[in-house]
Amino acid sequence: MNELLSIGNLLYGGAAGLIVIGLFAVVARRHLIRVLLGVAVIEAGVNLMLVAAGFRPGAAAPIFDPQAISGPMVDPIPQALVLTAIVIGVAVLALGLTLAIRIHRQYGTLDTVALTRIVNAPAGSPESRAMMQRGGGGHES
Amino acid sequence: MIPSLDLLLALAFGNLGLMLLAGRNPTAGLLSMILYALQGWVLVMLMPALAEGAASGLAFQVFGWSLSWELNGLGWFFAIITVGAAFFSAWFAAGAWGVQGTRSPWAFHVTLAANVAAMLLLLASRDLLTLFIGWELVTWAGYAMMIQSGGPATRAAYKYLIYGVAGGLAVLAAVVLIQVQAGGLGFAAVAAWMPGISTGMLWALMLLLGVGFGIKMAFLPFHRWQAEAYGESPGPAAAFLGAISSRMGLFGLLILLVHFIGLARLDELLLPLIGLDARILWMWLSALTIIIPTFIALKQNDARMLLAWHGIGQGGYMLLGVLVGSELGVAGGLLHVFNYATYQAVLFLVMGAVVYRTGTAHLDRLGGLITRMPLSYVAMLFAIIGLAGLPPMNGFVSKWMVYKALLDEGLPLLFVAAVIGTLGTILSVFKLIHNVFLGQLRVEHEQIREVPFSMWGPMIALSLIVFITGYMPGLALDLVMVAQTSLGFAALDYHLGGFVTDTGNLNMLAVVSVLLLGMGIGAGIFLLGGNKSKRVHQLDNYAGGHFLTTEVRYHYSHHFYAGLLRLIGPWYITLIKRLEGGIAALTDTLAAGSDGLYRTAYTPILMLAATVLGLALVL
Amino acid sequence: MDFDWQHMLIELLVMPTLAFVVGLVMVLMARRLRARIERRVGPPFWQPLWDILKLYSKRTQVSHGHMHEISIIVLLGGMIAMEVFLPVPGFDTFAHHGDALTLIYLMMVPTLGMALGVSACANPNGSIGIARALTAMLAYDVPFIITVAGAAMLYGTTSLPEIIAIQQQQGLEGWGAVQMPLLALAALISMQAMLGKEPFEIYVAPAEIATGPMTEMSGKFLGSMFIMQCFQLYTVSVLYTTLFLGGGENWATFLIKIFVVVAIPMTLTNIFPRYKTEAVVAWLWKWPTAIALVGLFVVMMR
Amino acid sequence: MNPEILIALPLLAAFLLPAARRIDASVGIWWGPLVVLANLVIAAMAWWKVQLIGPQSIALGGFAAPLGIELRADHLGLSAAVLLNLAVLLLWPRETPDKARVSTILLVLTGAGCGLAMSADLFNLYVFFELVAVATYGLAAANGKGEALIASLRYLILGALGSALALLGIALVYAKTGTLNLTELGGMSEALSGPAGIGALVLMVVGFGVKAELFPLNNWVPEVYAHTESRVSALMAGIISKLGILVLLRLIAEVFGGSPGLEFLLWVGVLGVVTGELAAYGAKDMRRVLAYSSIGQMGLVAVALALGGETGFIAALILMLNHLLVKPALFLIADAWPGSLKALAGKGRARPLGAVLFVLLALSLIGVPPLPGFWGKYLLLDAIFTNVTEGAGLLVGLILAATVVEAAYFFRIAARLFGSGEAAEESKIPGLPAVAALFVIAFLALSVQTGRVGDYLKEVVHGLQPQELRMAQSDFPDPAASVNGKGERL
Repeated sequence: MNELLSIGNLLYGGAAGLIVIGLFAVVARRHLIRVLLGVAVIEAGVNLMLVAAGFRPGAAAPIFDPQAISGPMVDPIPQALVLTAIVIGVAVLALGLTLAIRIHRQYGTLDTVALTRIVNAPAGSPESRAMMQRGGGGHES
Repeated sequence: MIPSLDLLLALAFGNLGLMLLAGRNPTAGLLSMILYALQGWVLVMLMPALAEGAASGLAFQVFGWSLSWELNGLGWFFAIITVGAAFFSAWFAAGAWGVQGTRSPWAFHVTLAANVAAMLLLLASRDLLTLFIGWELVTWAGYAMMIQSGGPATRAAYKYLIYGVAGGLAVLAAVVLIQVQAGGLGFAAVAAWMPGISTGMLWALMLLLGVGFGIKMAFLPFHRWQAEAYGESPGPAAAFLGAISSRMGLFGLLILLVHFIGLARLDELLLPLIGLDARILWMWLSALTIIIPTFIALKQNDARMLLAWHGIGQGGYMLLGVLVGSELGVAGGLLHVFNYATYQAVLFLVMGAVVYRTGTAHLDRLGGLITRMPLSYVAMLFAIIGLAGLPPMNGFVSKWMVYKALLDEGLPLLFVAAVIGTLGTILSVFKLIHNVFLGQLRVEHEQIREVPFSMWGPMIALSLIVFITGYMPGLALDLVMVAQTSLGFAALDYHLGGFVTDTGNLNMLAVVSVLLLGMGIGAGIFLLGGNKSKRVHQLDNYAGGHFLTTEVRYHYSHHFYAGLLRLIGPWYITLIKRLEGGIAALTDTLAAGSDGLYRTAYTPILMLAATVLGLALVL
Repeated sequence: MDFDWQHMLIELLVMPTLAFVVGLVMVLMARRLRARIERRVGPPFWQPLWDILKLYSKRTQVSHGHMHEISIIVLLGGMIAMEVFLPVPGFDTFAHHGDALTLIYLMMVPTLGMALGVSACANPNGSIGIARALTAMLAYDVPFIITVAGAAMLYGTTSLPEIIAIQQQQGLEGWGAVQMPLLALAALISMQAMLGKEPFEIYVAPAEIATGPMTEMSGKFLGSMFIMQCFQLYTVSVLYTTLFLGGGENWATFLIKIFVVVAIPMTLTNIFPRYKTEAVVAWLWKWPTAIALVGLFVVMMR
Repeated sequence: MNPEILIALPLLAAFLLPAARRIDASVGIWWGPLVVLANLVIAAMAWWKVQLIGPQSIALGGFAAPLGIELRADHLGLSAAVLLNLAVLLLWPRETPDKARVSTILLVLTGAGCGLAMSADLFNLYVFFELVAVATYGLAAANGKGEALIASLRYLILGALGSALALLGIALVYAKTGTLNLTELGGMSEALSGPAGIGALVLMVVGFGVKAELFPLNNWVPEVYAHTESRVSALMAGIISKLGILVLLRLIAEVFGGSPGLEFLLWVGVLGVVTGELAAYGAKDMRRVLAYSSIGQMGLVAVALALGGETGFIAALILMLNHLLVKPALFLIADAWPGSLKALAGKGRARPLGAVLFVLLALSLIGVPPLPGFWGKYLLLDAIFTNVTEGAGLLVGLILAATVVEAAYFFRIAARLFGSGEAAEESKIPGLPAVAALFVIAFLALSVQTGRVGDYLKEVVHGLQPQELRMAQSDFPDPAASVNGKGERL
């Protein structure tokens, strides 16, 4: 019982939970902001997983301090990796949200299905034109 | 300059380059004729060197494979026919036809040169890789030739292309399989490796290569592309394609069945359940290839389509003859390649001339042209007798050899099948000449003239070859023997006029002489005996009490063999046609499905599915 | 093969002449037979010849162009060549230069000649007749070819003199008709059609002036057709005799055999009505072909 | 000159650009191309140095390989770097509202791409890959059109999700082995042969496969290519997709050779070929046809990679090289014929040169000898028959059937181009953009010199992981090999 609830397993379980939640949002939601947030949640989960991979029970923080090197240290590499990954994740998320804003300005919707229809419509077809007009109206108001 | 294969290829590719640059020039046709004649000369000069193989200095090194070329007797025989067909086609296109009759003489000359060059490269291959390269070049060059006139030809060529690519890829798969298994691709190495392989492997290779080569030859059941593709090509292009192009498939099949597998091994390959061996299977497929397209030809309403369907049928005789395996049969099959090329070229050229003058090849819209285009008529008459395989033309000799070989080897049913094909041919070629040249001349055709020399010249010259090689088959058999010995068969015993065998002789010198003499006697009786005949106008004719005027369409051409077709009409099987349509429909459906797959709104769902499936698959 | 020029020249001249004469007598016999069955007297002995001479000497000779005339020449030439290549007692030099296959294909040359001539006349009735004739050819040649294949298998050769020699060596038992009765029967039926006799005579249509190949044939053109008929009767009967009745040991037996052979269809012809073209094809592809195929299998089983 | 400059220079330039732009507005126009040109020269020099002295390893920041970050300046990396710089320079986008911003994006792309090409460390690969990805999202939206924005966002979601999965895979590898250096990982293949290792491979294939246009991670491809400028489509289809493959190539060649997880890649590749070609057959406008065809081609590359061995890798490389030269040229030539395929009738007669070259390039994609695409397909089939023990027939059948479909749609287009159309344009201009001409010339050079390029590719493959492949040279088919030596393989 104790082993099952050890901190390592908790971390892994939490990571898996986050990933599943994120996947659900990504796969089942039509709203693009939610999908983007889902991606962010997955990234958080994966990062947690990475950190967990470097975890040693009872080890010290991997700070290079001559006085402190007595016991084992937590593996520092995953933490370095996670830092980078978080930065990248934020950048991607920001870019995605920027795009989402611009799309919403132009079309007035962030519904995946509607947007798919626009992007797959043949050039100059009535459908794409109609969407453009409606989107334009939304922008003015 | 010492003739060598290099010189031949240099001439062929030089011609291609020259036509690319100067194909629009009015003298281009003449120029290419000279170059084809030179190629023919080089080929003749190469003849003594063939026993060891005339190698080319051309060599490439790609990915560890060395590509080089070498001409042997079999390739040489086909090359002679190729260059000859190209020469006469170029002649036909050199004058008025090329200048006025075609959308682009440049396209014709370039594609013809490309075809010849590609075929020579194919025929000079000495390993499977060069063979495949040549094979694909021939396919694409043929495609280029077919599309030049646009319109319905494009659709036909498209169909050809699909078949051709599929066949080419089957060949490719077999080539790679052989390379991986045998470790080498040289013809000799492969032939040495073949006897050791398992039966299943042999079937697989035979199926792949057989399908690949068979498609080019329009072998049953892959026959549906050819007629349209050849028929819709412009006159001389159709003549060239019809005469030789699909024989490249025969060339491949000969290498596969005779050189690689060997007829003896074919006999040992038993089909499961039925107990037939592979050789008999191939022979019956050949026989069906003779019969079915011939009877499809019978119901065609366009002269060129009719001829093209016969072209498919005649291919069956060639393979059938070679598969008999006796000296007579092999020589007959190979001789038929030559003979067929001569008369088929004439027929397409004549129809090219007719189209040039009248603008149509539709068998219901012509008639009576004999008075306006007598030379074309004579050329066609010679050629259809050849195609029908009647004495005194050359088609009779090669067919006789095939029939005789079949009977000698104890295969009377195949013999009967082959003769039925000939009977059908007689019916349909008669329909052709009747509807085009005989009967009533139409008003709109009353003013047309015979085509100029540049067009009737090649027709008449070729039809004389049809007659002379019928009179003296020994002349053509000299060429055939080069190929026959190169294929590993013993040479046939023959003389200038034909053959003396234990079981029956043929002496065309005697047959044709007697026939000519008989006609002399007949002419004596008919022309000298009785009163002199008086020429009447075509409208001065029995009409059951009616007056005939120019408005009356008095030519019986539509639905020519009405009775026969009423009877055999239901026998035309559309199974393969439906199969073809089914495959096309299936592809369309799958294509729409795939397209839809990529248009899914929830993009990540597929990714998730793939990941889960992938993990499930491997863990 | 030695080239005995004199003998060959004689053969070349004598054989067609003989064939013509015999053919004339056969025509006479046919007409007399028919007359007897119809309780008439029938024509006098010289009537067939007189018919031809009369047609040749008509004042109006209508020609429809060069091809019309050339085709008659081709027709006669093909017939003459055919006669030369038939093996008859004493004259088989040329028969050694060809074989059964050559002869079968030579037999198609006059047909083609006639077809060309008729079509050159630009009369649809003639063309219809030719279309029917060629259809009929397709019909009767199928069983016929099977019988030839059977004979070739049985005797192991396609050389006609050889076939005769083999049959005569073995006597009556060696005759093709005895050895392969089914094939002989099938060949007899296709011979009936080959000669254009009832019930297969729709393509000749002798009873209707306005239809059939003869529509525009008059004067010496028609006369030449009559000549051709003589040759045809002779050729077919000789070929049948050669394949199935042991050929001619000498002229006496030879003549008897060929007249008997001709007499069979000439008699049968009077008791049949006429088939339509499709029916001709259907019937010939059904019964004689089936019989011939069975016969061929019997031969192959030996 | 040190290869790390290849990474540093463009990235630095990218960060300096916004500042430099303040000084003079025209900087935004010439700054980017100039830096990439300089980078190209450096890359070429570095490439030449590798030619002379062979591959070398560079430790960044002075730490030795296991701890520090390793860059590997080998044949593959530097060839890719040269080609990337060249392609970026040639295919610099023109239709953009903001030239400076695109310059920044492209500079980031170049620097990150060079880094990706030379990384010898999994995490480094990931970081550079992400940088390339971000640049690509920006590039896809660069023309500012609404559809392009949507396509870009959809691409971004897919890409971000993929990256997360790839990172998960990397985490698995690290948890299993404790290192991320490729050379070290190469020595631990038994540690990675278990389920965790295979799972990691699958996750990384999925993650990196998004960029490599692998099935079914590629539904962004048609929409992005259809709505960006043709140059951007050309750039993405031509070189950026190859960067994704490059990562997989390094992983497979150096770490995961022979792993059962490759079967996943194999079937992903086959399905990509089949669905890509079929979808292209069903597509109704030119851009989508080319995009789907790209999917098919990358599927072929994936199959070749999955088969591995020297033949497989060379097949992958030659197919990539072929596609790299052909597809951009096709996109640029097809620029003249936008919109529906039905409108193409007779258009080829107005631009005969463009149309003829279109056909020629298509022939190479189909794999017609003696064009380079043929050798790629030939080697691919060779690898299949050599390496696949069961189901080789099915595999070959599927690939060849897809090739027939490929020929069918390309020549439907060709037939339309040369067929009769109502209004052939009045001008008889050649219809060949200059840049496309350069690609075509390079393509023709490749066609003529396939033999030499093949030799070089062999060297590239040998440079990947010296220990294993140099010993196993016999994988390469030798025409002179004995008959029985290979008889039992299949």
